[in-house]
Amino acid sequence: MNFDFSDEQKMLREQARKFLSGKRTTQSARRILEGTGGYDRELWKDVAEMGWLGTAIPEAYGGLGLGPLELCVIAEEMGRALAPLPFSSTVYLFTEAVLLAATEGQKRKYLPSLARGELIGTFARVERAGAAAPKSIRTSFRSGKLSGRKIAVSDGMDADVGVVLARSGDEPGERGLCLAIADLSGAGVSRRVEDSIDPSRKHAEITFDGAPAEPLGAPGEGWRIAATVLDRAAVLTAFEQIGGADVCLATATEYAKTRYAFARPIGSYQAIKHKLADMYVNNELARSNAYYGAWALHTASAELPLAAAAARVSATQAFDYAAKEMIQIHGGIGFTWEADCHLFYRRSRELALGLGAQRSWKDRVVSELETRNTA
Amino acid sequence: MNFDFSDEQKMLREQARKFLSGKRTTQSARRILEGTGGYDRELWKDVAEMGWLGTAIPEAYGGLGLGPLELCVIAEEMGRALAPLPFSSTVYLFTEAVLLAATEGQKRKYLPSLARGELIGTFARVERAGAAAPKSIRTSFRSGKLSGRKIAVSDGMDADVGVVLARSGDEPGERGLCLAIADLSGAGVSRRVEDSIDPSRKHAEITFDGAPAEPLGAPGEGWRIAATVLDRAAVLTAFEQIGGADVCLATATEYAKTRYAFARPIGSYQAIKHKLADMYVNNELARSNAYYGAWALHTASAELPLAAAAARVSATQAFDYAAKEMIQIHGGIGFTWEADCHLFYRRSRELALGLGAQRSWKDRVVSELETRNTA
Amino acid sequence: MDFEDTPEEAAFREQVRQWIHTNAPTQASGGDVLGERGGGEWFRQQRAWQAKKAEAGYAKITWPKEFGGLGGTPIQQVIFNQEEARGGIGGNTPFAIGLGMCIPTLMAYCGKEILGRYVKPALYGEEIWCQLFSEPAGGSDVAGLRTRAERDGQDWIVNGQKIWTTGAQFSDYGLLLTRTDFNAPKHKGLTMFYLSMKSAGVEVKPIRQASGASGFNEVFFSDVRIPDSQRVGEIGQGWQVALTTLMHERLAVGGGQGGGLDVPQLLALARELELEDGPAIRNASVREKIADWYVRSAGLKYTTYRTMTALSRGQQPGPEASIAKLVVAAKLQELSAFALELEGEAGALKGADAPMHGAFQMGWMAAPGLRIAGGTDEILRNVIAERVLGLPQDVRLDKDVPFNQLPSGR
Amino acid sequence: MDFEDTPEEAAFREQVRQWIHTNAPTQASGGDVLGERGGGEWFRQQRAWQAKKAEAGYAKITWPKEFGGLGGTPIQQVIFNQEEARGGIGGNTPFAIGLGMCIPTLMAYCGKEILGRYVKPALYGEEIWCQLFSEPAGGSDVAGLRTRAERDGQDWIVNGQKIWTTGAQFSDYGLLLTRTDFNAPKHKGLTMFYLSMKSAGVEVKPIRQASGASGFNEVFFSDVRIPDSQRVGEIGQGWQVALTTLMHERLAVGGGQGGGLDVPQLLALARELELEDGPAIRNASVREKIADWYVRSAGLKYTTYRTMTALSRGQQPGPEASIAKLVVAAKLQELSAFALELEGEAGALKGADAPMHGAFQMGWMAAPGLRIAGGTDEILRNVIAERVLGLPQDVRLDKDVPFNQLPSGR
Repeated sequence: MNFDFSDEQKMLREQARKFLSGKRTTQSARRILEGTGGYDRELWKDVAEMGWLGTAIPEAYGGLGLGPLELCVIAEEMGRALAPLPFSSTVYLFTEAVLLAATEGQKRKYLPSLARGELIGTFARVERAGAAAPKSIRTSFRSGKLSGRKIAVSDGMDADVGVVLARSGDEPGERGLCLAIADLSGAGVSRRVEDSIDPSRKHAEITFDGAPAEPLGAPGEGWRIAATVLDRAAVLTAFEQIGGADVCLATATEYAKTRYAFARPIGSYQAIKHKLADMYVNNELARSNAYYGAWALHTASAELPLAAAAARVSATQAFDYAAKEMIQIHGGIGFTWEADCHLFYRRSRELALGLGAQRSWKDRVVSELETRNTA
Repeated sequence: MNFDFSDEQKMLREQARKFLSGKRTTQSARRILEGTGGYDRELWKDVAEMGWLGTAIPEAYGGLGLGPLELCVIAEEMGRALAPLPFSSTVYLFTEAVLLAATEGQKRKYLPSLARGELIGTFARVERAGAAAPKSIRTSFRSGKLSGRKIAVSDGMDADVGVVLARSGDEPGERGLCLAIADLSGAGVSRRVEDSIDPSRKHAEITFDGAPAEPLGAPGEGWRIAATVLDRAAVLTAFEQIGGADVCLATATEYAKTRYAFARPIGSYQAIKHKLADMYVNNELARSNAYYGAWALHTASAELPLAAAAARVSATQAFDYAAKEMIQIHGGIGFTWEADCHLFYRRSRELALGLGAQRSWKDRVVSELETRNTA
Repeated sequence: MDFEDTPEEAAFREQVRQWIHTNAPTQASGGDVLGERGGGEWFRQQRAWQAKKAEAGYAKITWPKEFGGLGGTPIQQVIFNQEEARGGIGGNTPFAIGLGMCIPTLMAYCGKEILGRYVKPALYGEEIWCQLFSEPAGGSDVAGLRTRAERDGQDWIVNGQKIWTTGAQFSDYGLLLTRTDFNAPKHKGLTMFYLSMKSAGVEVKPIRQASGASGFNEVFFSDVRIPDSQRVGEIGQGWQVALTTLMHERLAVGGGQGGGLDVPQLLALARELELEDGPAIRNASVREKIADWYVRSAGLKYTTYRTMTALSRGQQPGPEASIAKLVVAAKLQELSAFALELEGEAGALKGADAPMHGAFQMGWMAAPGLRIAGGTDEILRNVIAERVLGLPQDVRLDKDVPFNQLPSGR
Repeated sequence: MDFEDTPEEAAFREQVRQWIHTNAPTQASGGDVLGERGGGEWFRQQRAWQAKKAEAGYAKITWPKEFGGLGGTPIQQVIFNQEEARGGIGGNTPFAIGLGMCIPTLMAYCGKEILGRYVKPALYGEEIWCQLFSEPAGGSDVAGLRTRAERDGQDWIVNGQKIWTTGAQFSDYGLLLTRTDFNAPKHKGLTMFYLSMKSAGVEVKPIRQASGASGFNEVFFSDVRIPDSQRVGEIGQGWQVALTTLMHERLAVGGGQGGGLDVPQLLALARELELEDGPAIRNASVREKIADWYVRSAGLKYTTYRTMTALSRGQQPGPEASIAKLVVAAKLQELSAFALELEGEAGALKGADAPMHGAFQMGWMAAPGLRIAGGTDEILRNVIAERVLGLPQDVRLDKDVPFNQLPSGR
């Protein structure tokens, strides 16, 4: 039994943690939240130099040639740091999509610049509120041109390139869907920053009006590839969520030890103590589920869809609870703008929604259990 | 604003409470639970003498000619007392069905004996596990004869007469359903006691094999009448549930004040204290919803379906929580056979299931809200 | 059992309705959805309406006539509030704290001269009061305050800091709880004063909340001089005086919290949105949650009716306000988080970019504050358990020890 | 990251698997679903298998060889248990308390002579031990016990009552915690003994639980005479000795609790039942709940894998057992109550009259006990908060006061 990260991977974690904590990333996230810039450009350069953007990119394409486990380790630290970077959009979504479905030519075109941090990517899928079901996709991709409108695109203002889910055929439902890569600063593309609950990560509405784009993967395969990209991103995001949830737990615990009410530390009251115990339990369960997701990524297991859905649901629940109860434990001071609590509260919800709501992922858990005929 | 019971109704409550507490009904419920008898025959006689069985039966038919509000008051006390009587089956179900749908002749035939306690009634609806939807009803009623099998009939072993939901026509769904009154000790009826989670109230499987029966209400109206009977019973049962939940709260509170751990009353620990506060909040919300149900019964309001569903859901949640956490607060001693806690735990679930599961009632709440176009 | 007024109540309601119809401002402007107040124009309207009410005796119906009230009953006050709300006016006024808490405290402890000076201007909305009790180190432990008042001849010199002061930025006067004896046990070294908020050395700074709203303030005191004649109650009796103030806080009955975001809005959203398998309103899980929240909302609504019935019968209100705050705050947080889930990826947007103009996003951002302000969930559960159920207090280490020897973690 | 054994572990597993294959009883009979034990035949089988394991050194793999163990590692013990379980044997044995808690305590405090007498019979399943700590007045507060041991020459005379004693009815010996000094502070007046359960004055009465099961006993002591030579540890040091015992209780790793009632069974039920709108398994609300419980179960399962990895690397196990009990008990109660709801009116039936032979009804009746026995939900949360997160203890009023002056509510 070896259900843990290796010593090398743990060293990478230590290194990442030390590096990021030296960068005061929470303050930088706050600056982005309050300002108009989309991400911390200095930090992006540093992260590129560390090679993290190419963690899972093969050496042949300029990456580190490490695996998804190393990326999980870094994701957790990104989550702890609330790093205001287009990391997940670029690495978990765009890069993963290219690795999964691109032609050799496309890989050579995109991967090296992605690894060097010269190219920021994203994934534009959603067109309306509600479930992002195949029938909701109306953006068309015909004769090499994209037309349509995407909303809630993470890091959509800063991305140079985007994978776009679009309709290329007349077939209804998912069989008419494809993916395309578009130059987001090119002709026929206009974008607008959207107001969001977590402005430390900017969202954009992107309108395509006959924008040139190249296909990614075969026509009709768009939904299937997107689902796999989302599964992979769900595991990586789960590690981000756990990183965030762990910071909430540690911060709230520390506060509960040092804040006094009625001449006792508030952490000696069961209402606070049991809340923190529940937080710990949630985080541990989420971590274990995420580890299983990491294993499924690492081994390219057929268990991935179930493992990813379980990891996502578990991590979302853990970060949700930890972020909201961290504020509660801090009391009034925790609900001020100056306290960092709300940065985590906002981020917890942003991560919970970014890859689709829990409801959809829970349904996926049960669908997967059904196919396994568990009983 | 006069949203409370009247002084007379409160006096009736006091009287009922005093009377029932003198009868040591919990001990009697325990005897029934452990034995084979179906109900406390002495107590039944007493209750009949008090006139309670005819509370809502007009004086012309030998009842007290009071209203549903007085019945709510008595129901609450029955719930407090865990009274091991076929009260709800006879009064909330059978009598209400007769009052609602019977011919004048039927009323004269049944109501006086019901009021005197000479006739025990029940309502046989369910035929399978799962939802008791119209399509699940296969018992047939043709040419005055019933054939089919009913399960989970409360007080079904002791009832003299039963209203039976059956299929009289070939029309599918609810339009083919009717009600019939059958003599349960008559020809063509066999019955068998079923094992149940709350044997202080016995359940029966009843098999009809060409048993003679008389129609109650028009053919095709069975489902509609049954739904109204269930709505009315839901309000009355909500009062029973609140009675039970209040006893759980009071018992657990008293225990928490007198039981010491680590040299302090356990009620001084927030884990216990906050559990009891939550119990109190649940009970108060349930009580307020039940009052609204009582008002809807009393005024024959078109709000009854919504009020009944809300009262039932709220009361079920309150009693569920109170009964299970009463055991938890008592610790080990609360989980012994000798402690009364499990009588309430069992009864809470029996009442929660007897008129159909919460899920169905919640769905009803939303359906009713939809028809009101609330927004 | 009915929802009707008694004949007396009906007559009063009719009288009030007539009066409001005749006197109400033509265009009423409320605060915004989640309790923030508007600007100068809003203030002018509030003051004008308040003066009219005071003139007619309706500004504080339960006060005796000598103080400008009607000598009426609590249920009459409720009826007036209902009729005001029906007219789209009233609600969250800038005078609520002064009239609800500060002035009643003065009435209990001060002489005629002081009352003659302060009651009427407050009643007419000419002078606004705030309550200066909470401190950074205190939180739920209000009596743990450290703002120091030292005697200097006929004056007191005050130094320290208050926090979470509603309305301090536009208040004329404040009711100020200070510590005058650091060697006495915690509850015995406190003394109450009132002071002008324009006094030298008083500085008000708005607190920006996590949601971006600024409903509260910090107030700093640097060598602020208060004459002993502005002391309220005896020296060292400040806690008893404060309890009078806080008792009046409990008398608020009924709703309005949660920014009006509740089941009807969620139903509307669920009708609008499509999920994988059809309209959200048809989804069994969505329906179950709507029903759960509906029965809690309905339970609160009918609890308010029960309270009003008790008032109508001349009884005291119970712990309904604590129940309502506890339930409403948790419901707002759960319900709005769920609405965001229904909206899917677009749930992360807000304002005009989100469905229903971001109402649920605003609710979700406001909810953590609602779970804390005016008594945390935990304190409210303590209150219910101890005051209603009679459960014993937690172990208190801070009762008989000199304040300056208490452990404080700093 | 993988789920494979190390080469050493694989070799050990192969060796164990061979041995079990050769030696296992042909027909194994487990206890019934929710932890009740079978009758005499079951006992004989358990004893025979225990003796075989002891002979081969597998009865206690981590014990040193001198005590009949293998001097092996915790992960080897886990591997053995897994292979036993795979063979459908092992699990909840009548020897677990003696070998897991009582004998290790003797090993820590007693001399060679005593160990020579008791260890081997216990290891071979010839003598069964029980643990006599809990008392009616104690509950979660184990050290609040009142069973009195008074010195009488070379003996002690014991009077009092124990409760919740697992296996007392078939035990040969018991480890008994008593109070020998009522004037000392609570934790300082205790003394530990062992005694024969056949001693005069010992009476065992089964406790019938609310579910109808009888897994526990009350044990009454009336002038029971115990020689001082059977004292374990010093006079007044009983609490330290007891902590040794209780520490060993924590070492159990992994599952089996909850009677095997979990998501797969609920899935099976949901496939079988029809709701208003079709099969239950297609209902969104049912699916949501199944998913919620699945991620908790899966989280526990993979937490166990992480623990085994830690053991495999020679690390100590953490608080996983507390987490597992807390999660499993709550899940069993919620999941089984929900299953009953799915079954509708028929959910009130049980046994053969209910779907799936009443499995969910049994689970629902057993769940409250699971939330209490072996540490209540509340105590487990305290343990996690204090031992893992390092939060301060609650205020303790019972530390330095003579036991007979402590408030006790009676």
